[in-house]
Amino acid sequence: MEDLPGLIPEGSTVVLGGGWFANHPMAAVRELIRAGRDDLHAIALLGSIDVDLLVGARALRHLTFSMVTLEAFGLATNFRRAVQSGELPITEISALSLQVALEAGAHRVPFLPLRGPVGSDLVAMHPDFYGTASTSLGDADVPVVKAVRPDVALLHATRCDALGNVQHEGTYAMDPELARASDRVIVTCEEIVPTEAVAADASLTRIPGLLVDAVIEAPFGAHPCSHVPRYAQDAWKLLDYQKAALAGGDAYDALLDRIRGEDEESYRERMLGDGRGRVLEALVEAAVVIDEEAA
Amino acid sequence: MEDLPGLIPEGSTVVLGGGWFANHPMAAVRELIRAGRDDLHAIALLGSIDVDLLVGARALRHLTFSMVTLEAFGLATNFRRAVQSGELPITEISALSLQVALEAGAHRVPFLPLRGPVGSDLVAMHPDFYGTASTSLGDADVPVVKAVRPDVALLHATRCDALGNVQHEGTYAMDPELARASDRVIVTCEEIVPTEAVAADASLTRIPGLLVDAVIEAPFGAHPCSHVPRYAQDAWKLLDYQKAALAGGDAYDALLDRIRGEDEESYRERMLGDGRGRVLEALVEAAVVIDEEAA
Amino acid sequence: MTADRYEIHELMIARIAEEMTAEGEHIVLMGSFTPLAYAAYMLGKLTHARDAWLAGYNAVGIGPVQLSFTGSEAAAYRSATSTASFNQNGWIFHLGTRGLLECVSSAQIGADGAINLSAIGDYDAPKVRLPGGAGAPEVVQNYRRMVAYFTRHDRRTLVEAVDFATGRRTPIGAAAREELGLCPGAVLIVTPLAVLRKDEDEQPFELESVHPGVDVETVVENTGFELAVPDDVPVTGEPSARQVELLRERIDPFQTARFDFLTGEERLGYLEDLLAREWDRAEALVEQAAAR
Amino acid sequence: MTADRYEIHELMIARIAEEMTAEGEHIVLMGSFTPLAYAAYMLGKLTHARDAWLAGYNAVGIGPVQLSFTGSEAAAYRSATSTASFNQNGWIFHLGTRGLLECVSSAQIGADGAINLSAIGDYDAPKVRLPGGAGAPEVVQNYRRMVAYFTRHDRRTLVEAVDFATGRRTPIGAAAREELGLCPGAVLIVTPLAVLRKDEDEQPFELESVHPGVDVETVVENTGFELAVPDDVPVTGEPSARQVELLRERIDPFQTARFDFLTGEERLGYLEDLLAREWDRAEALVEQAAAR
Repeated sequence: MEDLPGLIPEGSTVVLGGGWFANHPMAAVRELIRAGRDDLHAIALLGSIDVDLLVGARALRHLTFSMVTLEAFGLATNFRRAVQSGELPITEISALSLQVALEAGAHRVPFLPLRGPVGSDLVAMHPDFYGTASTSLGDADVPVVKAVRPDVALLHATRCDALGNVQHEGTYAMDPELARASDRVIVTCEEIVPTEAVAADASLTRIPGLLVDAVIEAPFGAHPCSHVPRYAQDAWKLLDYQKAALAGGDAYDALLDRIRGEDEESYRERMLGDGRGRVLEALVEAAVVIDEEAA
Repeated sequence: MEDLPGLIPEGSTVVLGGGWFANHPMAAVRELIRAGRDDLHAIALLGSIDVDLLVGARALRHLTFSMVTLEAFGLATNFRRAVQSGELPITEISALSLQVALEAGAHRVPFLPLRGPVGSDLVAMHPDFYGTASTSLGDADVPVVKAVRPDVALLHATRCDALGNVQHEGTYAMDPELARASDRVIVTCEEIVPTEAVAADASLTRIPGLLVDAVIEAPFGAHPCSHVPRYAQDAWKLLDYQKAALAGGDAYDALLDRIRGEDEESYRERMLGDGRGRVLEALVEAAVVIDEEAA
Repeated sequence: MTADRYEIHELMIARIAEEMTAEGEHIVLMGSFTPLAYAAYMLGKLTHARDAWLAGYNAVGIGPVQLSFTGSEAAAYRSATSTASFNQNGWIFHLGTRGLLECVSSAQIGADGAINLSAIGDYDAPKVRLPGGAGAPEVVQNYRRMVAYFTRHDRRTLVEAVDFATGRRTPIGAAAREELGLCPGAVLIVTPLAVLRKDEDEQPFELESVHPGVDVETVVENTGFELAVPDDVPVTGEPSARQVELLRERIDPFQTARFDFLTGEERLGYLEDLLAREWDRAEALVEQAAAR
Repeated sequence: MTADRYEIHELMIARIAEEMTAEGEHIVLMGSFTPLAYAAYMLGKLTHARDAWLAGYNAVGIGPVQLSFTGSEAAAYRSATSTASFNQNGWIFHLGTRGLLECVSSAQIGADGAINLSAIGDYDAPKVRLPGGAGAPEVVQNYRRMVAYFTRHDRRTLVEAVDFATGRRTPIGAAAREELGLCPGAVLIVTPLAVLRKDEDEQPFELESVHPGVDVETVVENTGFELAVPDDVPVTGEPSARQVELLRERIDPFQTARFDFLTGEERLGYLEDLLAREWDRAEALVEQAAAR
């Protein structure tokens, strides 16, 4: 785990897996903060605490995103402050267009057409990203987006094997496309298993190993985000986070200092000791699908 | 099953699922022949006996394809004769380009760029399909292919539920993309199961039910092609087929008459009775993965 | 049978749920956090739109899930009949022609139906930097129905022109949309006071209905853009007793959909309360397991 | 240790297998029926390229599979570590930059490396309508290595110009390819007589090696295009005893790779024989199961 930051060259553009409060690569994010990084260009499709923490720790020199929010907990405090102050340069791109741009990168084509967000002010704002195409087939003015190829994809998964095969049981967002688009793919996972265990349910493999450069075991590696069906989001620790971010100053510095002063194992003890981890697992079990017949 | 041809409007463009000798929708093909169809434009990505039988029964008015072959059994006899005689108008498109064109149809975009077959004579032959694009982003002369949107996709699967969810355990070729590209999607399957059985392994669902218009139970519905892991290709019946096709005339007419004179249940009895079906199933089990350690 | 008592968010949910239909080839997706909209989707699925297709996260063909901060995601996967990556869902549903109903909740909406999820004030030096629109810019354009809902109806929210158009459905007129191969469908605004709708690009929003006890004047006064008011303004239908019961007992027992109606100060306390109940439920399960 | 006895197809397989490397980000796919090539892929995977990635059908990351008409597909899925649709594999492997080695077996190959899988004679009124190229037109262009193999080496197969270029790798020169973002790599021809290679667009194919016992003159005489012959032509390496043993006992016990060397008349009989052995193996399993 401590070797992870060394796999990400200085100044890299790093795309983060997961979405909303689901399955962001939080152990990797913490490790980047521990390494004191301040040089990264992050790409976040649907960012939350992953982005806010990187911004709060001043790890980013640029952010490309479609949304950053702490949802019920409020606006993403550090993100908001840093953009309002002009400290963090941003590129805001609508989510579907960003997805398609990353897919273009994955396909090794320079652009892809899509039924784009023609009414959005973002289009005119980014003429180097949102374009139009005409073809010898008679098409004119078809909306297209420019390919995006990140240097590094940082993802979290349920299990990997030594060959780099990556399985997610729950939310995988667009992690497969991020792996295809990026030059280097680093995956943390709840557990590393023998290849036979992967082959036993090959349809759960979201990313084939030949696209993956490093796999690192990181139990509860998405915490405080969710990794369904293993554990739910830790809404209580998210609330603590937001309170510290809103307080800012010493309170937030103390939060960062605690992360910097421990490793992932100590982090898990601090956050999930005393049976808290088991309750997060039980929350998955407690979730209710409404019986349509009975309702 | 007998209602299947009625779901395919006169003159439809019908794309066939599966590839090589794997998982073509053969029961559906036979049913079209029984209905005496002679009006179809077939699209075959990697065709074999599915196409040769439709051509032999004069069911097609046009064929778009990247390959039609009986592989070890030889050239596809009826296909070859019908093209050589000029009886069957064809459009030959390289496989990856045809795949991408169908994906463009699925994405509801007019074209897609790809690293195309620039050295192929097929490109100059079909300027209305293989084109080039330029964009406001600075791209010029990027190879693109025109979207293809078939009227009907005809697919075979392992199991479906009443909601139209489609699961394949083995070869699914590009059936998911065919379903997305086509206006109407008709799926035959080895068995229809309750929705709970589908939900129990949702990662095997290759096509979500909202894309599917009809599901029809057809055990051994890919025969004589394979439906792994249920049954292997019936190479013996494929050989019989090729002998009849090579003989032509009365021998091939007799083959067609037998198909026309029976329903699928009788077909299964004739082809798979006396335990032959069990041997085809055993062939899957008999397949050998070479032990790398021992070798 | 109309409910004897209901809260305003329940009326809004019931009105939005009317837009849920069971059109076979269309789907409704749970995307960014909009609990009131989720409640409407589930209500439709449990009542008049039983055949509707729902999706959330990477789970497709999900059942109606009980809303909770920590459980909705798990319930989605448990009930899913298939899964797909965001990109696949993006192409087929969001960017294709199969999206049925998209609800957005933005900071502002303009007379032209544009929504602002990006910034209050100057985009480059914003007074408030908002979260961004996620997929809303493409989705409001491509879905069959767009509903913008707001937990307050005032001239700061319903404005003549938004500070920044994160997304804008254009064109809005059905004929113009169909000519471009886009699904037809109006822009609907649902607020605690009324329902507004815009069917044509060149026509202003029209007052479709006012909620019980709200007078037309109040709506006009609190709307920052021109509003066409018919001679006879209908009253928005009230939720039925059954709808309210489903919402309170089945769909949203933790009352997540009330959340957006609270002020910033109230929110964290309400959230702590609500989360305490979710925690207790999970802890009880752990204790049960330990007891076995 | 060189094998005492081997058949010519075994030498060809061993030579093609040399092109198999274990480059981490590259993959070899089993596509249209080319059993000799499949045997080479498996031989590489079992010897010097143990880390190589293989795929077949929708199965990715497969183990080395025993070749048979009725079993290869099942073995591919049984050993797969993931699955993907043809389109996904198309984008990532075939049209991307991750394809390692593509073997084609066409009716003709030209002096420029073009292959004909479409028609002998006039395309619109062909003397022989061939199967078509499947994905070869894109694949010979985008893969790192292209090998065309033939079971006969004559002037009807190796021709000055093909009747129709179903596919053509262009450009061929490494520098020109890299400038276009294409993987560099020569065009290789492997026949029962020799190995030819073309590294530059403006240079003819060069005789890389002749097989043991074949003289250079025979190769030149039977080649329908100009061939550059170095002063000293090496002899193709012979397969080792271990390679031949692996091929005969593990990889291809049914001898499917010999198949293409038979004349049309011999084929169906050979096939019947071979299939009888596959049937017996399966029937024995059914009987065993019945006996249990």
